[in-house]
Amino acid sequence: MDKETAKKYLFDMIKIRQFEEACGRMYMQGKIKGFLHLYIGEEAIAVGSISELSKDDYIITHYRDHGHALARGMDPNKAMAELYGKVDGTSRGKGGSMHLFDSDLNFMGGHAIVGGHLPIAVGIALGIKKQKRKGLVMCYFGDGAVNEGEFHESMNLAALWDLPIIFYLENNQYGMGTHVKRSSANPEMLYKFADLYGMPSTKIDGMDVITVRDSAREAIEKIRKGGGPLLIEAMTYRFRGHSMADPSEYRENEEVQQWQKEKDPIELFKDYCYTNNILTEQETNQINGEVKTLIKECLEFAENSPLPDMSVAEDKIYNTNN
Amino acid sequence: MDKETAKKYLFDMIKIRQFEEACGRMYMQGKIKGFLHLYIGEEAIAVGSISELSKDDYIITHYRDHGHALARGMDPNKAMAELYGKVDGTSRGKGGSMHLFDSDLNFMGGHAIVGGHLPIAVGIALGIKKQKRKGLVMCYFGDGAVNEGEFHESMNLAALWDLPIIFYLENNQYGMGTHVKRSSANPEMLYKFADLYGMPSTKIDGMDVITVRDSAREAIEKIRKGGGPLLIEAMTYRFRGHSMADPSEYRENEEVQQWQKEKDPIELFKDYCYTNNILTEQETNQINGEVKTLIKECLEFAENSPLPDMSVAEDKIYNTNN
Amino acid sequence: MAEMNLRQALSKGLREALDNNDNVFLMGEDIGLYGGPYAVTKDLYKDYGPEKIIDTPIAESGFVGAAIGSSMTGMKPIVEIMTINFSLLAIDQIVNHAAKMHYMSDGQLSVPMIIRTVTGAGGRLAATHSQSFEGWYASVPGLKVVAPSNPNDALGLLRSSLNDNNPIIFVEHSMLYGVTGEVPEPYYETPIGLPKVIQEGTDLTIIAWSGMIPVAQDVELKLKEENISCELIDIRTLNPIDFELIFESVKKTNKVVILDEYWETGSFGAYISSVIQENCFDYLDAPISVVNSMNIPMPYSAELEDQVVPNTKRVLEKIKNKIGL
Amino acid sequence: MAEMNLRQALSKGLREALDNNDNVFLMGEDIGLYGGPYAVTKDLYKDYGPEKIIDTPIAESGFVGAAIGSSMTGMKPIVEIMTINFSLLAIDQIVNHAAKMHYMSDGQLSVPMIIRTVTGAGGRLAATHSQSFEGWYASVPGLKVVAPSNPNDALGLLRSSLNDNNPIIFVEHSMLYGVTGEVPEPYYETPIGLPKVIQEGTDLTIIAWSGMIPVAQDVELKLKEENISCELIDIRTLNPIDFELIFESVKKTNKVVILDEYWETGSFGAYISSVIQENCFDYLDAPISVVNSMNIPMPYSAELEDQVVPNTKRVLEKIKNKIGL
Ligand SMILES: Cc1ncc(C[n+]2csc(CCOP(=O)(O)OP(=O)(O)O)c2C)c(N)n1
Ligand SMILES: Cc1ncc(C[n+]2csc(CCOP(=O)(O)OP(=O)(O)O)c2C)c(N)n1
Ligand SMILES: [Mg+2]
Ligand SMILES: [Mg+2]
Repeated sequence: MDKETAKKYLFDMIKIRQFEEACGRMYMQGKIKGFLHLYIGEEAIAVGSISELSKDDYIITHYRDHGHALARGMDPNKAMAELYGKVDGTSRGKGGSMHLFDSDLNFMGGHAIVGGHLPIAVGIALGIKKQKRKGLVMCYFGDGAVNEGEFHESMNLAALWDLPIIFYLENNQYGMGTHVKRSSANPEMLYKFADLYGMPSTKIDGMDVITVRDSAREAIEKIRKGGGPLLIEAMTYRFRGHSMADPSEYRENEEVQQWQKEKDPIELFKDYCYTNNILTEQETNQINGEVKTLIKECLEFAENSPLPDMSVAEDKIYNTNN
Repeated sequence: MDKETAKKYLFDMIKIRQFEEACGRMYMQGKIKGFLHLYIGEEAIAVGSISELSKDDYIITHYRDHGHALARGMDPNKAMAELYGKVDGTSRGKGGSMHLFDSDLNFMGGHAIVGGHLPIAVGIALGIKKQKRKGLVMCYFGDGAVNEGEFHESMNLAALWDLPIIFYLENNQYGMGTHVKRSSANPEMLYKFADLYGMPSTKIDGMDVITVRDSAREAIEKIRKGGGPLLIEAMTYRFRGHSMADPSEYRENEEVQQWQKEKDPIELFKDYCYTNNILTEQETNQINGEVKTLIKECLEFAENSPLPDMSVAEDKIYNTNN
Repeated sequence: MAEMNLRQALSKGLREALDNNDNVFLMGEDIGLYGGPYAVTKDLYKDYGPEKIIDTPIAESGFVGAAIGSSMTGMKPIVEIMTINFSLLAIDQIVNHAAKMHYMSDGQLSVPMIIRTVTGAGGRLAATHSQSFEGWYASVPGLKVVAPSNPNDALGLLRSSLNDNNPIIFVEHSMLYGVTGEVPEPYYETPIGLPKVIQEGTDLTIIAWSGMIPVAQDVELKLKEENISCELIDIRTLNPIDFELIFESVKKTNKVVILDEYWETGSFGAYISSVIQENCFDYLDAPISVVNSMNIPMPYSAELEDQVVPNTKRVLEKIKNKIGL
Repeated sequence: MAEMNLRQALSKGLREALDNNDNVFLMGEDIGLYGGPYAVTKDLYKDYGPEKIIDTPIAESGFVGAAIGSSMTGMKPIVEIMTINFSLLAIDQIVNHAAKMHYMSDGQLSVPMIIRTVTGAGGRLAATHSQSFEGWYASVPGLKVVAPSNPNDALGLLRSSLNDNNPIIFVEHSMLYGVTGEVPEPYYETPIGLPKVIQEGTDLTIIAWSGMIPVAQDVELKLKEENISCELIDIRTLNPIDFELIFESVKKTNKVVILDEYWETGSFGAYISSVIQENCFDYLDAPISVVNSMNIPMPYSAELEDQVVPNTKRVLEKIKNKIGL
């Protein structure tokens, strides 16, 4: 990996991490409200896979969406303002943390109904195919979502219609407090579900950004060459609670600590860069500092943005351009 | 196979066939209304599999339910009266063809929402298990229902909870006018879906009542010995339209005729009985005659039964026994 | 002018849409090769092919969601849910996704699509297949709901729906497909949101839509024999509704009966009653009556079904006893 | 008497149910090991074990259907749907199966079960997570819907629901879990269907339920300051409703305002208005007003959410301007 790419990857992962840490703090201060689901620990997936997408590709994801949004290039100022419920937010404060959108980036939203965005992802891919456009759909969802009927319906439709879509399963092993072993009859090989639809699939280490990138690249190439849908299962772990309200009694502290110690995607990637003489500690520290400034700025931006008024609330219920 | 059993099988299959043929005629005369889905051609499945069940076992099925109801022993008089919308019907004319029930037989209904009874079947099995009762659930559904999300949710729950249930897939190759190849990404081996839930499954010739019986027996024994859920896919064909309103333009007449000629489950079984000297033609003719009388009687019974009045319509909306 | 039935009017509209807009496609269970469960899409598969007329698996949530997604990329899907009863399997997609996408993205995304579906009773299909959920959809901000009762409106509203960039629930009543009427040759549209006075009168305002229009018309005829003059309003679309036109009528007749095929408890008709009451309070000479299906899951038996749904007899009784006409 | 909050009252009721009836079990997403998303089922998993407290996969249709099936064999499941927003994924099971099983089988089968779920806004959870669909369920024959606003009713209605052999939608409002109140020590039940006058008055009847009760109480206090005496009715259950008690109040006060957190269009509150109007027409001195959430998908921003839902200010304005008090 060349220096520039390494810097970019590290920058993006740290950006997500620090953005999320700031969110957590601001939630405690009451600046951010509602449900807040942090992506901390899972950064390698968003960064490694989204870095391989082109402008024409679409992204759609669940409520744990900050990481994907930032990796895609969403303006952190606007994202943070949205979380503050302010008028400079991506949806002028109407969407909030679970519903970030940026149509300029083909970022088709965070979606808060578990599994609900899977059929929509299939539809986006159908739209691409029908309009003979370039591009594909990258659809992120969790291990918990696999148990919803819509997972099955979506897989079948995508395969039947041979659509350009990657089902990207972020298996962090828990759906809220329920371990995948307690929710799925097939916990060790969720990716195998793809077999029955004649869909290729693979299971990877989602904590290693290079593995993530490589598997994404391979999958994307397959589709660009005219291949149909496929599924990637990336094993990962969320270092924080499900949301800020998590009572944390469903897993052992030691388990969390072990993952944090041994598998932190940022630390793993730093080690990789040091070992392979791609980056120096000084360089990584510098990146850290740059991100810090960025996050500070975005908090200020959000803080200073005005609150929306009722004219905003009443706007865009319907599309009035006919 | 002994003579008595053979007679019983043949009698039941012919009973279903003639009952259905009578339904078809009465529908044309306007005696039966609404949606009427005939089971003609698929009789071997209901008869071969239900004959293996015991009193404690439960049956639940879809709207194409006459065959299962009669094979289970539902009184044809009451069934026909129900189809006539009369007060001596199984639900006093409130359920109709798609919704036959007989709780004395643990016959838990025909259900008219495709896939909708699968979660309920799982729940019945859960009820059996929780109450440590004997018995299992036999749940019939079509190839079209496999594409509903509830199929996936139900399979997962049944496997996760290790429940005594047989998912009985009647693959007649069409969901209304849509061939399974046009609706499923995995048309040749729907039974393989079971694999992903760690569930045993098998695919059989559903036109041969002996094969049906044998596979049912094996499956039932497995569960009686403490085994968990499993799936049987029986290949079959409906000789009539999807319902009485079927325009019949989605499949070739030759296809229908070929199945009728080569795979009629009643003719196949007769041949078997003749070849193996189990029954004589005279005996099968006699059975035919007995059934004829039975069906004539049940039409008379239905005809003579009074219409329900509004006190019936207003009754049993709520269970008032608290 | 051409005489045609409602089914033909819809078919004409669908063909126009397919002919005039490359982004239009149809999707649904058995709409293609089979010919459509109610034959509205008959022959379209033959004429437009499987790319434009997509037969879907039985997976309501899946294919409705797929239609939503495709509309977000610029397509204009017309998706058929065989009946409104089965729409409950897709209602999360409709209510939580289609209705909210434009708003939650603050206008960045739009969902220009039509969901055609069949509402109502009358077919002897029993409890699970005889329901009228259009009022639920009409109450959800972000959705529009239209429910024509005749060929002219059906075509005009279908055209307006095609030109609208919002998710539209297009409700058809299975008992109305055979209703015939004149349809003008020159292109026209019927505006979404505008109720129509289909019969002028002075003594009583009857408000209805979709499958209740024939009942309303029958009631109007019966009352005319008694020299009672009814003004009959077909609201045609449930959301939006321009209530001013209704208020005008009420201020003239001072008496109102509303027909709604939904159950009595919590009906959309009751909502219309409440809006009229709140806005025309001083003009009302008698209580507004709402006639609904009885609070009963629909029984199969024809004799019972005919009594459970609002019928002429029951409406007339209510008008006599409650309104006192 | 013991002072407790609504969450504790529910927890007490659930424990009683588990202790007293071997056929009772609980089922839902994260109700067990996690402790319940709103902590109502906290510690139950520890105390009753995984056979009685079943953590389900995220598969609303599947596990609600499973609860229905088990109830048909004699079990008494209490199933939790995390919020009423997600109930849309199970609504086919609830409306087309649970509600109709007893009827379609003509009483051969019954579905004695409770579906607990959380309704309403207030949590800054935005459009998909802030809805109030209890009125939909209340309108479906075969279902009963209860929606307590205080600990006493919560426990009493839970007990009645346990003794009822029908499918019951038990609606809890997330903003009310902390509401405290007295709960009598001796066993009591609160009858399903009986509205309760929680404040007597003479000038205006305020009707509300669930999350709207605190707003109604606030309005009552504000109006008292102006010497306007309000009669406050908590209907407590949406189906059935004994309307006689409401009519009595209306005949006394001659003025009515109804608070309903659902959107304005097609609300259940509008239905209540229409029933009162039809039955108390001659007693009304002013139009019945219904105050709802605005017809807007709920915005995330706290400042906006607080204005979209019915609040004291908006209710008072309506009372002044429409009712003229
Ligand atoms: C249909 C639906 N059911 C339940 C919820 C509540 N809920 C939100 S997130 C979540 C867990 C999802 O787990 P998973 O898919 O593994 O994603 P993760 O949070 O682990 O990233 C649940 C149950 C919901 N939002 N939507
Ligand atoms: C949820 C739902 N969608 C659609 C329908 C309409 N419908 C009734 S039967 C049927 C086909 C089902 O096919 P299959 O499961 O293969 O059973 P078969 O009729 O072949 O026995 C359809 C689409 C329905 N009843 N319910
Ligand atoms: Mg997870
Ligand atoms: Mg089939």
